[in-house]
Amino acid sequence: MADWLTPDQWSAVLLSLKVSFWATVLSLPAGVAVAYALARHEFWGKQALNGLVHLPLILPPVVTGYLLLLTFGRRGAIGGFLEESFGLVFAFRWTGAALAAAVMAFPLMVRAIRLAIEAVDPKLEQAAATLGASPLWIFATVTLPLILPGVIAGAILAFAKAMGEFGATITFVSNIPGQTQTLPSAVYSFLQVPGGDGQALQLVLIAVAIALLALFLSEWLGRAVARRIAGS
Amino acid sequence: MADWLTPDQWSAVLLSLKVSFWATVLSLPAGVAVAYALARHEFWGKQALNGLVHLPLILPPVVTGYLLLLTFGRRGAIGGFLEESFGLVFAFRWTGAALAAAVMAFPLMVRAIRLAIEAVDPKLEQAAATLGASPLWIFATVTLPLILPGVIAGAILAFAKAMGEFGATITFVSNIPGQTQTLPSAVYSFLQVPGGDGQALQLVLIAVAIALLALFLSEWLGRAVARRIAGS
Amino acid sequence: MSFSVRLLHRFGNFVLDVDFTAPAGVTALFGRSGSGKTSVVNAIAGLFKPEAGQISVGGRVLYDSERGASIPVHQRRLGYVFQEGRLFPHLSVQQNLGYGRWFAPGGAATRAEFERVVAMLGIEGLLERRPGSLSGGEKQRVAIGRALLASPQLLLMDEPLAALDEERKAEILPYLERLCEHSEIPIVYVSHSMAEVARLATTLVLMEDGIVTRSGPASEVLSDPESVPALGIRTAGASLRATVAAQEEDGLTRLETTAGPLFLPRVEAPVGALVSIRILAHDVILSRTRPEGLSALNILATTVTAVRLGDGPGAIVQLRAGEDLLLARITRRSAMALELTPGADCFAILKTVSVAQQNVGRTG
Amino acid sequence: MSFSVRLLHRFGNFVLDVDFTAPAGVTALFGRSGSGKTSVVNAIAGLFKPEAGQISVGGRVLYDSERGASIPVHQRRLGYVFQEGRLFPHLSVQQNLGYGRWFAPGGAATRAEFERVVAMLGIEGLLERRPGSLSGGEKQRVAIGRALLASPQLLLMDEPLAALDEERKAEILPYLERLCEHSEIPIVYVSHSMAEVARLATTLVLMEDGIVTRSGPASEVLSDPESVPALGIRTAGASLRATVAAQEEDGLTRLETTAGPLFLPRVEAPVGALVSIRILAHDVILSRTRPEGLSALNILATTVTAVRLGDGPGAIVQLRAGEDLLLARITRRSAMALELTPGADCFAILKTVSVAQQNVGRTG
Amino acid sequence: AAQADDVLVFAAASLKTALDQVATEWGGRTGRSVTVSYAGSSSLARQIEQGAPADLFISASVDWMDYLQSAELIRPETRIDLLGNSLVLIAHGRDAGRIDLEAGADLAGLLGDQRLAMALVESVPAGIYGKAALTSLGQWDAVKEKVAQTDNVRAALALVSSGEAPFGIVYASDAVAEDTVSVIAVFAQTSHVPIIYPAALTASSSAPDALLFLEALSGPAAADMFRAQGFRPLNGQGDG
Ligand SMILES: Nc1ncnc2c1ncn2[C@@H]1O[C@H](COP(=O)(O)OP(=O)(O)OP(=O)(O)O)[C@@H](O)[C@H]1O
Ligand SMILES: Nc1ncnc2c1ncn2[C@@H]1O[C@H](COP(=O)(O)OP(=O)(O)OP(=O)(O)O)[C@@H](O)[C@H]1O
Ligand SMILES: [Mg+2]
Ligand SMILES: [Mg+2]
Repeated sequence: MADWLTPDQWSAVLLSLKVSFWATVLSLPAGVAVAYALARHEFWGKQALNGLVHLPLILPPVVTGYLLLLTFGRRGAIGGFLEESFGLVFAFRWTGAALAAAVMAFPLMVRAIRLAIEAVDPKLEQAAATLGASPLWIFATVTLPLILPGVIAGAILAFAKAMGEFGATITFVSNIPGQTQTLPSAVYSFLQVPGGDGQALQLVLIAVAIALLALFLSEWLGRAVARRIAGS
Repeated sequence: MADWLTPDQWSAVLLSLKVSFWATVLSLPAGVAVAYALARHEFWGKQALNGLVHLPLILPPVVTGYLLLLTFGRRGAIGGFLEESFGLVFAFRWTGAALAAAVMAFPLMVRAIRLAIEAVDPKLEQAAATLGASPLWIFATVTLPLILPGVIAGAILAFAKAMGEFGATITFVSNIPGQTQTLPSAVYSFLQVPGGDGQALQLVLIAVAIALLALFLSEWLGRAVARRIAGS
Repeated sequence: MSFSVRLLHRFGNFVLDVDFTAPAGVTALFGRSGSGKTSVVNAIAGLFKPEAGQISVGGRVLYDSERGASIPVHQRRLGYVFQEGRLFPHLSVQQNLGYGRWFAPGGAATRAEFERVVAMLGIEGLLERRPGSLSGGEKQRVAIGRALLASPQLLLMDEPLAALDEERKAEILPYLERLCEHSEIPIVYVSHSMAEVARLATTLVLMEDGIVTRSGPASEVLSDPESVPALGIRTAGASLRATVAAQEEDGLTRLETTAGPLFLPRVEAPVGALVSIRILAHDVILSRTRPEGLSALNILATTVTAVRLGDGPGAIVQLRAGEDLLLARITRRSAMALELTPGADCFAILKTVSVAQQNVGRTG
Repeated sequence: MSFSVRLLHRFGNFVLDVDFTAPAGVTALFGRSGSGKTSVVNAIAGLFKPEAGQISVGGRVLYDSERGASIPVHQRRLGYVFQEGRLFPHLSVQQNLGYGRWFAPGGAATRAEFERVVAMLGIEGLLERRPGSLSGGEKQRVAIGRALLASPQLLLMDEPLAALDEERKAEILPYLERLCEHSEIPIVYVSHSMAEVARLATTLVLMEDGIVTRSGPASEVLSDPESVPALGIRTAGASLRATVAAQEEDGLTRLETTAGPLFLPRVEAPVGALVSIRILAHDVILSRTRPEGLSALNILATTVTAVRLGDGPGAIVQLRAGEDLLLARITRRSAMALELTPGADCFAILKTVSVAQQNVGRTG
Repeated sequence: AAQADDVLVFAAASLKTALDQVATEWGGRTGRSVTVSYAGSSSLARQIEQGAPADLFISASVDWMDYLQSAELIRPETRIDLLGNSLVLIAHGRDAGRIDLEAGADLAGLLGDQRLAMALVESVPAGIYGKAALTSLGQWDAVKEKVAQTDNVRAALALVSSGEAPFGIVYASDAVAEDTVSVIAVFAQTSHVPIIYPAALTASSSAPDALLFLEALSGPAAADMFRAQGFRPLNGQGDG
């Protein structure tokens, strides 16, 4: 592989994988929590939360990236706080790319998980409660296993989206080869110069291959889980 | 409203609404069909179809737009055929913007609907079959009503995505005011020049307001349908 | 319309190996929990395709694994009352009831039929409701109505009355019975209640562990002392055929059997009608001499034809009562004391009230 | 531990208005389909919060609408057998059975208990399976096991045996009975089977259309001729208390009642044990003179205490048999012919085999 | 809104403010109307390649115009170098002082561990010019590890104006209207290949007014408007 990719391209591939992986994994708990809250609870500000979650889907990516820059940049309210308190820096780091990817993918993840939660029969959760399980336990032992196919679907959707995310990422953390240059950024670069199509195509194919692999894996996993539940 | 928006901005808002509406409405039947096929059938090429559906999510939007340009453009294989046979032109028309939006939103729509279909108990469909309903009737009278909340969720997700779609659209049909300049394209134009931020912000707020309105409408609709099903 | 089922299928380590034929009428499947009854019904419905087998109803082949023939479920014209309801949650009770009607070619249930079924099931007040908020028994009643109103060519009922109270059962059973009489359609009926089975069944199929242990005309299987263990001693009994002779003033009905007159609480049938009366073995008392001054009004002269001593303290005595057979379940001690051996004459004492309404069925 | 339930709630045009108290033991809810039984059980479980009401068990207030108090469901320490299974589809049978164990503070069921319950329910072969492929009755048995093994402080059983065959019921009932005897925990039991109710219940609550029409000690309610219409005539009957006197060689058990000896098929209880025997009204034959030479072994000398003539051809006669009461259901015609009026002496004839195993329960 | 015989201009997005003014003015004067589609030069060039109905193409990069020309998609005889631009080094804040790059000011040192915001240095014109300029000044090797590249100049400007990056390299035209940044150095025109916005009629152009508008673009009125936005009108020297 390394033969027909330049080191920069190669590192873009690896970085994209890293960014997408962490973006997915770290946002998954939040995604499940938000989906659960939206599916099963009524609370003050619910619709506001719902709107906020969907915002990255609605806004042009550039705008999302810009808003991220304003809030999570070094001078941003949250970014500054995080840097001072935890030494956590997003600006111009791969962590920022992961944050941008996670934010962009979040609505997709939440939607998928939420639909799965809404499909769980509350009667089963009630049955667990009568047997002594507290709400948290019920979630862990009944709801979560039952929504697993939905969670997997949501996670893979998010991963795929993260692999393709470009606008918000480059706006927020720019394109620093080896640090924040993800696959789509590299593709974009190639497309900007006449004759770069070939190399762009190469990278696109790699991105597609990776995402499809993840997709098929998730299909397979989802079906395995569903079969386990169906009980044959 | 017309007061504080220039005619071009105003027409971008209307165009975006039109494009998103038709993109959603026209792709919905296909979305339901594909979701049903993926959820309930095993067929040759299923995984290929699944991959194809997800492609727009995985690819950087610019690449999707470019691919659309290559296939549905006037010189493209399909575009040329459609123009000759049906006089249907996508390139540089609002129809093309709708196509781009539909393609980009399709994976989200299909995922949502598919999850809903997978949550329908096949035993109910069996019951309908024993009562004499053919597969098509079963779908229309049992499956479809039961997945309606999922279909609504999928449609609105697609609509929101269509309202925010930018990369593929501008690459495929350019950014011609009054014809293909959607809200996000207009936002992009303003962001490219000094001093355009204010106007961009204005447009972004309009986009957000419209998408949130649709979102809340769908929440409300989805809940009304779910309540009807729960039977209280 | 006759009926034949042959199937072989393996689920894990459970093997379903079933073969029976039945004439027109009600075929009852009887067997313990997990013996494969629902699987047989599902195979008939087409919801489960056995590895090997053939199913035909009235000459119409529904399924034939060898010829690869399988009529699609929706073309089998069924009314299936599932063991677990399966009402459509998004439709009102009324719409659930009417669902099959859309697809019934020509012979859709009429308005009057609809109202009769609804009244019989006592679900008039539920029509606008959705299944979600119905009680267990209400759901089951709606499911019965839905199947009945689909104008089926084949009725499959998997424990349709299990969740219902005795009174409700007593209201629904006569309806089912009339249905069995008047309609030509075959009915497959699964139940754990021998009373229901004995009352409705033309043919009885006993199942155990996936295998048919006995099948044949219900009256034969039921009055055979050898099938008592399979049926359960509490439910053993035989049927007497009788003609309605008179409706008496105090609410009793006088019937004539070939062994003599019989008084039962009001039998809703016109004078002259033929009925079949199921008499449980444990409801029969035997005496070598004709007893006097008992509250029991029915005393039939009979002859012992067979005695089967069980493992426990009981014995089953088969008696000839006129042209029919009766079963009596008594203690071994009494059998000894009364010297009941084949050929012995004795009197069978039946309490009038022992024959429940649900054990009287019309025939012919 | 005593038990009190008071609740008022409106569902559409159905009003649930229930008020009863019960001492320790089994409280049976009996009533027609849709009378509100499941709703009461759900309220006790905390799955449904009535608009107004108070529920307390052994002094512990589970719910009080006035004080706004409601113990969360998972802290009520329940074992609830739902009317519709509700097994966890993603867990194996074994894991379903063990689910409550994770949460039982301290007193989790032991390995031996687990095995005993599994054997009693006949589900040893199913432990590795998932609920999806179980038969209806198998599901219900697993659900019973799951509730029993949760070490509950309060057991709620909503028609637990409805989908089971008679033999399986006969295996499970004695277990439930022992449970009722040995445990201090209150049990709320919903059933359409009077045999089950009569055998298990300490307290009987009769419901109709959301309202409690009668409640009180089971023996009292059951032997009251006035409650016969509510119970259904087929299920009316009373209980005799008896002491096991001897286990005889031919498999019969001799019992002593205050009205004389009684022979029953083997009662599994040691000599000297106190048992209660439910005798169905329609299983009793009356005679003014002591009959001779009958296959029926049990003849008790009794005195008529009350006669209730129904609307139909039947009559219910209440009899004093020693210190207990008996009910007999005979025809009005016989009641006239035998001149049965309060104070009259007569003999009650019971068939030994008429008393099913399930109608013999141990007491004290 | 656009009509079928309107002049449809495909123009690099950075021209929007000035070009909109020119088009409005020309339209008002002549009663004809011009519609402009703004996007990245690469997108526009590819669209023209795929048969876009554009009459006039104004590119931000000579390369894409050359590309179309070699594919015979523009009319070479109408090609002109419409505008020039200059490249500036900007710093965050209103009144940052000036530095002299020619005299060897150490940009890398000024950056410390912070970033220099530029457009993509291999592919976006502003980035390519910037890299060339820094290379010719001998500073590229020192700063190249510190460059944060964006997909367009405006994003680089945003990084500086928000303070995420202390310095950035953008076009003079971009720095004009932004008051949160200040120009601290102007790169000599000789330090990079000339920054040129070429314009030409497309081969498929059918609108009769297109040529008139192209002429107007190089007229004096337009020149003033372009100049006001920081561009350098080049008086239309075609390079054939
Ligand atoms: N939301 C509702 N609207 C109207 N009626 C309701 C609603 N929920 C429950 N009911 C009615 O309340 C009554 C009591 O229901 P419940 O489930 O308690 O009955 P049940 O005694 O358990 O009956 P079964 O023996 O059939 O299970 C039923 O008639 C039911 O239709
Ligand atoms: N996939 C499977 N693997 C193993 N055993 C299975 C499978 N599916 C069904 N069975 C077994 O087949 C047997 C027959 O099931 P069926 O539902 O036909 O029983 P049934 O006679 O209807 O019982 P019930 O009276 O309890 O409803 C059961 O023991 C069940 O456990
Ligand atoms: Mg079954
Ligand atoms: Mg109930």
